Amino acid sequence: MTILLEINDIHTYIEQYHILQGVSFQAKKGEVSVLLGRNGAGKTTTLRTIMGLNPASKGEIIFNGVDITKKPTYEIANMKIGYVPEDQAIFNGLTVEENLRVAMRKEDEAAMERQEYVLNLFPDLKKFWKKDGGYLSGGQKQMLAMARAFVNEAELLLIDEPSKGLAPIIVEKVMEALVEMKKETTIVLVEQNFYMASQIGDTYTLIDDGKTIQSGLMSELIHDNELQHRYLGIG
Amino acid sequence: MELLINLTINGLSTGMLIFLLASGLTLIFGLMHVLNFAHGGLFAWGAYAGVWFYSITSSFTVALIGAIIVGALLGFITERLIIRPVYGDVVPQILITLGFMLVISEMLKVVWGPNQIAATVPPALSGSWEIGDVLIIKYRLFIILMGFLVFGIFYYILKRTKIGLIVRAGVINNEMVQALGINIKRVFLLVFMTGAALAALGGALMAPYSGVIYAEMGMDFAILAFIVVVIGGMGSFPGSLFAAILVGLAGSYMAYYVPDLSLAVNMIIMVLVLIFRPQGLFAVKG
Amino acid sequence: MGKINLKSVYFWLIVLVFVLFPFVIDSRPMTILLTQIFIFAILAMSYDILLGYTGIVSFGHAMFFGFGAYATSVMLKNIDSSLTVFFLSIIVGMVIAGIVSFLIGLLTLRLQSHFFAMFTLAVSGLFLVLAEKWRSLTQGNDGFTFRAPEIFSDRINFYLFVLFCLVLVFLLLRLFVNSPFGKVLIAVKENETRTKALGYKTIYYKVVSSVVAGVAASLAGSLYVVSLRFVNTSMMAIDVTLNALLMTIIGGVGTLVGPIVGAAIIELAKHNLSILAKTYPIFERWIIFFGIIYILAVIFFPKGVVGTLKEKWEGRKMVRQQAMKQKEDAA
Amino acid sequence: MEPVIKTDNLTIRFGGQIAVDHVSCEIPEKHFKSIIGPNGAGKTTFFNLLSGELKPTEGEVYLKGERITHLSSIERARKGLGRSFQITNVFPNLTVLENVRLAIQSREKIYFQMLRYFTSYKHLIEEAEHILEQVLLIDKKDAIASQLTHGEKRKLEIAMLLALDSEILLLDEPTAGMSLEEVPIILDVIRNIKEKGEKTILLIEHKMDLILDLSDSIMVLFNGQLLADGTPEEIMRNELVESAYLGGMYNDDLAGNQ
Repeated sequence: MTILLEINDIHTYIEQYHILQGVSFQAKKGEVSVLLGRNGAGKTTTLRTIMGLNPASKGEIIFNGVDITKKPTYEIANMKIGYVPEDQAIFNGLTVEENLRVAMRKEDEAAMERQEYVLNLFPDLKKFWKKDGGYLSGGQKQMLAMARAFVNEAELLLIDEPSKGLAPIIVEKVMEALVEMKKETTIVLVEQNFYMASQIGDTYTLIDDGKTIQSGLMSELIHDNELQHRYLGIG
Repeated sequence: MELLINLTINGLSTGMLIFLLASGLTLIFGLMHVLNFAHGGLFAWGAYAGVWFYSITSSFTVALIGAIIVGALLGFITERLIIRPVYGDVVPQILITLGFMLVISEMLKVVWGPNQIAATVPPALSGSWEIGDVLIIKYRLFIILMGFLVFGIFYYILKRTKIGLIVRAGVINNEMVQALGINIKRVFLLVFMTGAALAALGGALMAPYSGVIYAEMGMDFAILAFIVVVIGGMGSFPGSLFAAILVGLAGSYMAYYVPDLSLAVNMIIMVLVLIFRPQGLFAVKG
Repeated sequence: MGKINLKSVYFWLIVLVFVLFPFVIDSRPMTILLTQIFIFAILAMSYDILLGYTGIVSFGHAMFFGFGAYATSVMLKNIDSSLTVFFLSIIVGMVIAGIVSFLIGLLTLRLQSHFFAMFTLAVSGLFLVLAEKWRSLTQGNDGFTFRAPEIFSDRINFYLFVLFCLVLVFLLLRLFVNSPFGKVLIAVKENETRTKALGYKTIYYKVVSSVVAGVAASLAGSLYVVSLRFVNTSMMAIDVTLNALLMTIIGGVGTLVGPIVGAAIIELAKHNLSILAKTYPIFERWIIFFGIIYILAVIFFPKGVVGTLKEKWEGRKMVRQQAMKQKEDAA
Repeated sequence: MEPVIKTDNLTIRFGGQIAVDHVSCEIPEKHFKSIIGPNGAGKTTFFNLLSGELKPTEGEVYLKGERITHLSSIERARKGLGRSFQITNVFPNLTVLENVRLAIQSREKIYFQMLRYFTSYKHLIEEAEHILEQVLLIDKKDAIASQLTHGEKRKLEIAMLLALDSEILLLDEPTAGMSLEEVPIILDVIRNIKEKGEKTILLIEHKMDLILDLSDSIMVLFNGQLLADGTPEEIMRNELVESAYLGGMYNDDLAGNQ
């Protein structure tokens, strides 16, 4: 399988803090790569660095054979990379419809079909079509954020903790949607919920203290209790 | 009664001029969190450019368009040279835009001389209508119409168009807008130039209204615009219209009924707003 | 402790040099220029209390300068030109400045820093208009002349008095910024939320800082009009604020010596520009040059002369200390 | 005995989302309680409600029986509630010593002294040095805070909290982002404080193993709700906690798939 995204030894500073100190991994086309690690390990910063929101000071990020390390955020997004941030970043004050329209590059017939398809993944959103995004529940916000990243055709989705703070029944819905999205696109997922991560992840990368500890197949990690215990505090 | 109508028209037309200045200020602040202290300078440049274009072409339309172009160009220069180097750095930003304000105001004197310049109302708009006992000065009515027209156009753009949607989204979370593939810097520049052009248009409309223009007029009006932005709520477009009309009307009535208080009235409104609703009357959700 | 003593020896030596200066070099223009520098040094220092020590930007400094200026000139003209009235007028100016800065501070210092800058600009603009409109008292932009107290007719006496004020203000402000209170001000500038979390009511600190700055600026205004024996509304114009800003930034924010150095640099530059302007009229528009220098300074030279020198010096000290420590470790 | 902190149906909503959902708990004096829960469970928000950074939409906070719900964070700090921040929050351009000294100055209620040199308060400086010794930071006392490593900043943060001498310490992930070597040092510092037995301590921490032997009790937050509250042993045995915190409620399925 071809490698879609390749991250080589990236270092990122936020203000004077050296947050990423050497993160490397690869995401193969069509797979779900999960970034694991405890709080503050640098997973969110890794996604933000890929998006160019906290640019890397060292290392390289190759997407589809193009070096995107130094590119501005909007150009990275326009290379068909969708991003769902940890806090969802819904535009409060804009309706659900408007939240999606900000993301849509075109508004022709094909785009509308695409929108319809994405909305079928998240039927709840249709119910709140004209509602202010700020008044959605946590789960609805999460779905809106995912729909917004997916409303344009995406080659890669970066999704940061979609299950965070959600009730189990909603987590289930989010997972169903992710499984559906996975059929079409490559996903890099940050997830603390190990069950969810293990269910849909193909590969994992373990990050601790801003460094990659290990990468491998998810099926191997599921049986490696020692690793789980040491870095994820579970098992 | 006729007095009241005349005072109202006066107040409304001053209010509209302030609105043209304040709306740009508030849009730029809402989107970029930049408070442009040089905005009044752009207003003065618009006034001078308008008078100059009018003097060489004798066409008021050309004068207004010329002023808008000059304003947009100056806005371009301001954003690139002055705002960008200190983007996101509040204190330097405040300091530097005020410095730029003084530089461009002083440049007016270099280009057009240090003395006041007379400005005339174009013939088509001069004179007045008499309706019963009420005397309506045509030019003032024109300013009011222009003000509402500008408000209408911009309200439509903000609410109904894609670029307006992007600007509104950018006000809420400009990082996410970028992550959705939008070059926010270009949007900034566009908004900045638009705000500058609005200020310049305000200046060009102001010139025939007051009859004379002078380099310091920018600062005088900028102060009113700041008051309006505080009252209306930083970043709110309808808020700036409402507050501008409020300030214009209050000034106009007070100047007639209680002239000694006319100066203080804006102050009093602003202080009341700051005490009871410090985020402004039309606060933008952040 | 030895070091601090050495510092104060230098300080008093410099003061002594300036005290003796007019007696050694008998140059009237020079004395007047130095007097101006001292007055603006007081103004710039007062500004630095806000900008450099508390981290807030005020655009209303001209207003406080103006309060002092008008208090003194109106009282000297309308009561009499005795020394007592002069001192009284200084106090009146300070009290007005104190009250106004207190009210403004209480109203706006809770809000974002943009508000304070904008609000002070608006209020000082309104006071400027008031000064222009209240012609019976101020005679507007035309202004009026008045007699200074008799003793100041000798320029050297006035020079010495201003020098005394400068030294006094410097010492008081130095005490102020180095007091526990002043340390909290710096903490506010550094990280206001954290300061609050330590239990400090930061709003009061900011208000006091703005009152101190306003009062000191008013003193500068009182002295300035006596040096000119004339007052008009230009004393309240935004140019005065720009002047204070420029001096503080060029000299170095966050140090008290910086604004004094800045005042010297700017006043000397202005003096020379006005000579140049006689041959090249473009230099009459000196605001353009100062404005550009000021913008460039904010972007490229934010620490100013004194700040940059201090940084270099401290950097060297650090290197020396490290070298010493390494030697110790080796031994 | 009167609990030192009590919350009663403490609730906060942001828009449509309930971040802290009717949490009622009591913390006895000189008790060491840890708060655990998955990301986004509302732990930091709960702290913010205790320290006064946020005001609840519903419910009350009591400090030693006194209702403090309406008090600002400054007033609560003065009443003895001290907190550390998850994101390091020090005065970056002041020296380490000055950072601590400012905290002591606040505790000593030297608020408005403006006409004496700060150096004349010698005992403040001596005490600051003493505290820096406790957190093993004395070597760096003249360093500028921004030059410290991440771990050293966290130590400074704790030093400032100690300097305030608050009766109640709210520690929000004091080991977050620290290198593995630095974690034990911070834990030693916390253990020292605990062993002195003078303070009530609330600790948010992710690393379960680190808190088990330190805590007198542990409370578990999940989706803003208080899921369980008990001794470490009870919590470890609690199945509800295990499934919610560790496996997203689906551990059985997972086992089945294996």
